[in-house]
Amino acid sequence: MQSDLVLRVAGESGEGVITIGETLCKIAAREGIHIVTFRTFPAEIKGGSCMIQVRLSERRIPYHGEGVDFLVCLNQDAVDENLPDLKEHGVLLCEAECDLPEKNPGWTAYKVPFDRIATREIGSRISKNIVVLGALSHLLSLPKETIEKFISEKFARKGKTVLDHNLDALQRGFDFARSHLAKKDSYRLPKGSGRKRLLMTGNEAIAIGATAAGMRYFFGYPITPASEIMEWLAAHLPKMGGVVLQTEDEISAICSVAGASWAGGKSMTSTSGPGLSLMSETIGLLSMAEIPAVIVDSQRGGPSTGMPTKTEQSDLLLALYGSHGDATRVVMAPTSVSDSLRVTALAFAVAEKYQLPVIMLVDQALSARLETVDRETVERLPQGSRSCASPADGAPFVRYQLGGSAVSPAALPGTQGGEHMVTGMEHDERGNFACDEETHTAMTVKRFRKLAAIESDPLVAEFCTRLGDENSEVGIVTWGSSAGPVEEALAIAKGLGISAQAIIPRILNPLPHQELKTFFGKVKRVIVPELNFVGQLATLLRSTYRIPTIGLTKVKGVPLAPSEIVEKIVEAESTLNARSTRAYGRAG
Amino acid sequence: MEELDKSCEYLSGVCPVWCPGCGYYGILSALVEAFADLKLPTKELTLVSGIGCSSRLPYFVKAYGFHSIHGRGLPIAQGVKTANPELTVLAVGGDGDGLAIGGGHLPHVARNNVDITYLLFNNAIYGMTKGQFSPTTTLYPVTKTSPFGLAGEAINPSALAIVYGATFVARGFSVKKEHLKELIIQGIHHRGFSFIEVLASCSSFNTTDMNVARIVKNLEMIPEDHNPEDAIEALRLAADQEKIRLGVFVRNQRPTLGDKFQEMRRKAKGKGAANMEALLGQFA
Amino acid sequence: MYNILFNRHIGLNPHSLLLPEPVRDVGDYGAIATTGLTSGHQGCVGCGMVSGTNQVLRALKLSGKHVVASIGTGCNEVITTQNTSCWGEVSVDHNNFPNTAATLSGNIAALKALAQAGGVSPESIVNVGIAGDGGTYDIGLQALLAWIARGENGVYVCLNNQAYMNTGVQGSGATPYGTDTTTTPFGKAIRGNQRTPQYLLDLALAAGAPYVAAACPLWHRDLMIKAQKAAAIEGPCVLEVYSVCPEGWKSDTDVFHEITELALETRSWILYEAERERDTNTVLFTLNYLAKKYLPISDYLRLQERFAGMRDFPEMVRRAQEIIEARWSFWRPVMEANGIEWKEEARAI
Amino acid sequence: MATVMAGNGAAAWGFRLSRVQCYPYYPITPSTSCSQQISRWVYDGAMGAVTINAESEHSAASQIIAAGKNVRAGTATSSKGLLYMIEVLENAAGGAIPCGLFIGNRATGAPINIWADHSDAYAMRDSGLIQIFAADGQESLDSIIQGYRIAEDLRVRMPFAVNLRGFTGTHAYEGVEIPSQEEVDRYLPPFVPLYSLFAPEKPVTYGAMLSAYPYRRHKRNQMAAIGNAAEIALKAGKDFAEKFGRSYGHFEWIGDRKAELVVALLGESAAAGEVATRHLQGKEGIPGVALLKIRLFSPFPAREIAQALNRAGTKAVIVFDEGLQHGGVLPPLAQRITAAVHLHLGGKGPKIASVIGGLGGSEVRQEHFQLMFNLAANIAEGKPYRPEPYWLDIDEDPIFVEQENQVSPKLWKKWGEIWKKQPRQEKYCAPIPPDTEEIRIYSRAGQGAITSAVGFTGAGIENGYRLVTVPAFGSERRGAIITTDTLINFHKERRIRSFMRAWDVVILYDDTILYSPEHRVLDGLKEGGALLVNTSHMSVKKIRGLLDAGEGRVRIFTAPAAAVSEGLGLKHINMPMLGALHKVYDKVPFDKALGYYERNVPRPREASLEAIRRGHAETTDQEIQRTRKERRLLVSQDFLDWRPEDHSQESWPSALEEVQIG
Repeated sequence: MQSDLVLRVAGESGEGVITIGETLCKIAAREGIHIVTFRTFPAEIKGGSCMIQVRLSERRIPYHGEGVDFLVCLNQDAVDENLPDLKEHGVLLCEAECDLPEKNPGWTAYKVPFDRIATREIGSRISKNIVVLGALSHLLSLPKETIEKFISEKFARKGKTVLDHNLDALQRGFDFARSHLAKKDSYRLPKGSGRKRLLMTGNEAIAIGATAAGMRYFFGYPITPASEIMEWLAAHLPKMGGVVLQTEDEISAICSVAGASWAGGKSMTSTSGPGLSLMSETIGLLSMAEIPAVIVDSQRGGPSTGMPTKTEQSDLLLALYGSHGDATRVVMAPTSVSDSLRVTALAFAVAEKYQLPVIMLVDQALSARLETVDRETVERLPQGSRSCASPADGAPFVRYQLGGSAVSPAALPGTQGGEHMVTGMEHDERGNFACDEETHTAMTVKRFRKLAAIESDPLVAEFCTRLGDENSEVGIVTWGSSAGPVEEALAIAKGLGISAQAIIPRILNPLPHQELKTFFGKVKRVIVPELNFVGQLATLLRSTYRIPTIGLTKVKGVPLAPSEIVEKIVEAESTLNARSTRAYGRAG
Repeated sequence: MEELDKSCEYLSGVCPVWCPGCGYYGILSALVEAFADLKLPTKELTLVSGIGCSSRLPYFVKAYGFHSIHGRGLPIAQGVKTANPELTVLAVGGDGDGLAIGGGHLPHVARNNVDITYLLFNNAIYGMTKGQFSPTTTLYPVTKTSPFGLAGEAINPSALAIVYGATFVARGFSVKKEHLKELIIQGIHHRGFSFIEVLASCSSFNTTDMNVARIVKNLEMIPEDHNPEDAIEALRLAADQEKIRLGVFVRNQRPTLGDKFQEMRRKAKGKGAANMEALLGQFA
Repeated sequence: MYNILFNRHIGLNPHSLLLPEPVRDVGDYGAIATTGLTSGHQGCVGCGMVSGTNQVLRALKLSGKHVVASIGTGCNEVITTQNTSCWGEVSVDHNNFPNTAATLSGNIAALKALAQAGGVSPESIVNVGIAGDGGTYDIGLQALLAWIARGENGVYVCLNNQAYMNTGVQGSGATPYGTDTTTTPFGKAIRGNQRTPQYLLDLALAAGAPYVAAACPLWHRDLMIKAQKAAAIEGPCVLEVYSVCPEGWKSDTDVFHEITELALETRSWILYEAERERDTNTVLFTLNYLAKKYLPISDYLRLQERFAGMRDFPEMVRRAQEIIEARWSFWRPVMEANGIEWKEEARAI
Repeated sequence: MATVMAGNGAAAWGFRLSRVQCYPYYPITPSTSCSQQISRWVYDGAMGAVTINAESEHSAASQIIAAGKNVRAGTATSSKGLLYMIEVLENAAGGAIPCGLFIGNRATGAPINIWADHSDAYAMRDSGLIQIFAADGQESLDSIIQGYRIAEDLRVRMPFAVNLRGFTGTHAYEGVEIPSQEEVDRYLPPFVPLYSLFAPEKPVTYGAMLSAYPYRRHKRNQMAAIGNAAEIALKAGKDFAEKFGRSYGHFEWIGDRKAELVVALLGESAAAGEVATRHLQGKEGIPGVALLKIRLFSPFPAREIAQALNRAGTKAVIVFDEGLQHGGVLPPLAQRITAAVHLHLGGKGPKIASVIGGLGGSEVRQEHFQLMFNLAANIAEGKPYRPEPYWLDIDEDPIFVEQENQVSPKLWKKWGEIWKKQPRQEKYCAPIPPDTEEIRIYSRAGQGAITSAVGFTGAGIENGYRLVTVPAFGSERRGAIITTDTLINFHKERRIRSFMRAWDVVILYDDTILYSPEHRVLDGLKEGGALLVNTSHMSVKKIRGLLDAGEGRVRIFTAPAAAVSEGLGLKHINMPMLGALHKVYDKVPFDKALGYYERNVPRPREASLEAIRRGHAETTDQEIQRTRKERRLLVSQDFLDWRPEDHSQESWPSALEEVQIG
């Protein structure tokens, strides 16, 4: 019985393709099975093809699988688009009328007249996906009661008739498969650990992480693919006494965050590339006025409107250097859904403790990815609080104390005797405008010493992981969601007898310089796989450490595939014994 | 003289940088005297401003001041009030800051009815950048950036605010300090978004549009019998071409943004316990 | 004597018993496009007398008549006619020190003569006599009272800076009690000016003036109304203008506003006017400004070093307060008519 | 021991020492400060008189006449004030009331003018008062005391007036010997009222009306009484000389005993005459010259003067009048001298010509006297001269004319002949070499320049030198540019009170005066003289450039007086400038002067003394470095130099190799 199963459901958007996938995930998660999903969206508002690929496994898996074991297609287009991804001896369950190509390299095909059953026997065409579910429950021997309970939970609100239709559809699907389809394939659900896991998307994880970190003031503006964060918070933050306000534009959103945060509230906003561009001036203000704030950027195909429903990692340079002048900010990038939850909490901890804006980069794939998350992830989240001063009465409050630690204690509006100015202009220690050379230099030093302090703060220590064989000479540096395929690629490479290792920093500004330098001390080759055209992380690494890098860039709007990375590893490994083309003259 | 007026306790001691003869001095003293009359504790006083001559005001007032970026005073003030409703929040901006770059925020902060007081200093010129025309410049066509006359029609800020549904709209004049002080007091008392347009002369760059003598000549108070609830009548008064009307155009009550948030929290309470466990339940 | 009536209304009063319709109230900004003195006068920085003259001249010009000023020697004359003239379109006749009113009377007579000869219409000219407190209370009083007694039609303006300033701050008839001047110094044996100031307007009323008024440049609307009334009312009208003098009062040059306000609040200067109905021999008194804060005289003494000595002698301050209270008690009926609780005596020292 | 005070101050001492019991006053420039001084004494209880704050001079005069019947009374006035008194002064002379007047002479009439000339004294000639002209403060003090002695003499009982020229006399600060009260009491017996009003037992009526018979006899007695005053004045003067060492007569003959050329005049202008006379005396080709300084004007000592001129063998007398004759033949003094000479010497007296000058504060300078002696010489040589008065300093009508086109044809037609015959003889007009050291201060009214100049004068006098300080006044109060001049005469015996206008030191209290077009500050500055400027931002080089004063000709000094005063919380800058003056001009030793300053410096004393010392220390002729306000460095330098670590350096080991990947 193999340890993991890659199942893909494809069809017309609106036919319930996603519901089939989510139901499978729900069932598996309750069994304690690890799940990673990947889904695509059509660009149009309604209609267009879409698919959801679910990988179920006994152990934690980083990637949603390259080939498909079990393909379910609801119409002909789905069959044509997805059949090439089916492994040789994979299984195809499809609509009866679909005609399959003659050449059949070993697929097991099951045909079920879903349409006919749904429309004529049940009289409710939209219950077609439940019929498919019924068939699958038979083929994969899924526990039918769990499915029924789940359907009744999901459709209870829709009224009795709809619920009955769906239960009837489930039963008919199951009966047809049991009577007509003889189980020829060996695919079964992997064995779960029995410990219930949480199942959530990246966006939901971010929302939960923020709420857990004490965020109570969310201001945002709808933008694909980040809107779900605001939607989830709008439904749940008021319960925690928080506030969600959809503003007229991203500028208003980030400014409201600035105001709320200055007034003492933990606040955040979430947006995508275009929104982050609009927010850059205010990020400069937050940096100058030393006001904490968290900005989540779910990256999508760019530039400009680009590909709203496709994934990309091309906002890094904007996040690092957006806003004019030497504006300090922290840039973080979680790698998985559970990682997103923890990094969001870290973002708040760092922002509050060091009083500056933190930009967290996720991407469409990660935002939309359903993944199982252990319950413990929510406990022991990194904590950080803003240092507040109680001003000595009488003396005017000194907000930007120089000299001591990089962070100067703030006085929240409402504090007795703490009246002071906060401004976007260069300012003296009391916050009044002062544009002489010494003050500007001193204040810029104060702001940048914060980054140095963050780098050596134990709080962020755990957020830079090493993968693969420690002594390998081929190294990979990557960030964000590309960490999944890299981890998978290392496993495959190991399988092929090629040793490689990887380092994945969650914090990209300030970079974990010590860990990276020790890493570069060991490896002879550095591959930097990322989903953008110019190799933005590679550019950052080269300019920061003046090191040669091997770029692996992809702008197809879908995540990296492990095979692409393995190929690059093999290539790099082959050059290991070749003489270095340039006398690099770096001392040992 | 024991009744040394308390207003100077609200001055921060930073010397105003405005040009001699600037109308904003009158506004600053009216504002500070209003605070004194209202006996507001300085620790709860918050002033948010954008960029421009008007936006230097918070430096001169002993309070929590936020001198932000161009046109963004209103959304920031909205954030401050949301995060700490006890604060008395005032937003301060000029005609450029409030109607040009910041024009997009005014309708939404107004319709949200955020409980803040917004002072728009209208001197019909960009003073800080030394004499470019602004959205309210009319009688001074030739400026540094309009050598051959103005491109667009001028905006009437008060009329705009009425149309945007602000629940308190008034217009004052920097020279009539007592009257302006009353308006500011009413604005701060008003529960909801108070919009106060203050006409002021720019002694350096535009003495034609907001020329004190010209304004004094065709100045008229809003008649006592004007019903502040009647927005249409208010609009007619605000947009009056010959006479410049001073006083309160609109004053009506409707729930503030804070009230709406409380309402949301009350409704949300009904939807499950307010703890992490409950929230995670839906993902199990 | 005349029987006294009080006007219930306190405040600006463009109306008058003796005039068919009210005079023009120039409004808050006195926005009338005409100048009083032209530039180039040699007054000291912060001189209150020059602004008084300016407002009187601008108010008189409102009548549209040609202003003929008979001025007496003094600071006002010396600083505006030093080898030149700063009087603009106003015709000026400076004759001598003691005879301002006499010169005025002479010019009025000349006008009457010319009118009879048909040369000039009397309505087109307004005759105004301007002199300092020395030139009015002391050396020129005899000429003034005689001019009033003769009932000639004109305006007499006394710019009262309470001492002989041009000759170096010597005490005059209008010098307040206890003031340190060079001829009534605050010595060890005799402390400052022992005289209590006489009251010019009472003398003018007694001499038969149809209209008398006290004004100060700070309340320019009130002053300009009174100047116009004095010109419009037939007969000899007397207007006394409070003139701050930083040099003589040894005060800062930029506290013109505060000193006048304190003068009004401590009631050491009272803005009022009085009109005399000729045939019924009654005089209607109108109070133009009621002190809001009712401050003790010690506040008024603070900003002026001429009272420096007096401040450390409580009994002198109390005496000064008594002088003011005695003078203020005259207005008791007006206070009671307006329902204002009559305070026996302000919070003294 | 002489103490420094102004003419008015000396007159006030005259009244005080004379134990005046009733002193009504009315303020008028320039005599006011005499009344101010007396009020100060009375209000401080240092003088037993009763003062009356009169409302006009007419009343003041009426009050001294009334009080004069019972007590010694006096007052001070000037110009129009005196004219306003004349209406009632007759009652003093007519009523035999010996009250006293001190007159600060000033122009009268229109146009109004506050500066000095004798027109007010001349206007009072027929009011029946004894008139004495004093030349300086000392003479005023002494003359007032003698005045009362003369006036109260039973053979006189007439009112008297002591005249002193305004500003150059009343406001000139110089050393004045103040006799003790006992000495004066011995000289001047207490006042004895002849017919007191307050003697109930002998009721008396003053001011009765007299018809013609008693009236003309009374007037004759009155004239006799004033006539007696001449002889009694001589006796009083001699008696005064014995008691106080200063002798006074009807007049003073200054110059050669045998003087062919004589200039006669009244009062303070004689100081300039004295210098000119001494300069011309004994010059080769110049006969005897003398200055006739007349002191007793009325009763006019006609006979003595005539005899004196006769004894001296004078051929020509030029009479200098500082007043006009308004339609008369000659101005008053010229008229009286002409009458005296004609009546007492008949035809063989000297020829007399009249010159008018010094009107309305016009300067009376030494070269004017040289012109007059030159005119006298021409007349003495028999050349024709005008039967009308000549005018000083009138360009259109000068005393000597070289070419015809200098004057209008009309005037040439009238006086051409005389002008042709009147040569300007160079030996009379050669410039007089300076004999004293002079300091001029340009300041703004209200800056306290006079106080510091008077302080310097006092210190000089205490150290045995003879100094005179004369401030120049305008009518406006604050801000106008005024000058204060100080003269230092190192000759112990010779009395010099006239300014050569050749400055050793010029002081600017305000550096903006450098830019004033009318005030060319370098004019009159002696070769090698010093210019001292109060400035904190102008360097010596800049000032030199501004005034394009070449190297060496002028020594330039700057003093940061404003900074010094501000540091010490003083309102004025005059104290530091006083210290600065001592640094620039060391003839009056600084340490000795400090002794005087300790006792006489204005309040606050310590701050003022410290200001003088600092002013003295910080005055420099070097370049002043402009100290930039050094800014408080917020943090340490290495805090400012901190930068984020630059990992691109090769300091860390890396195994990476550059390879080309396909």
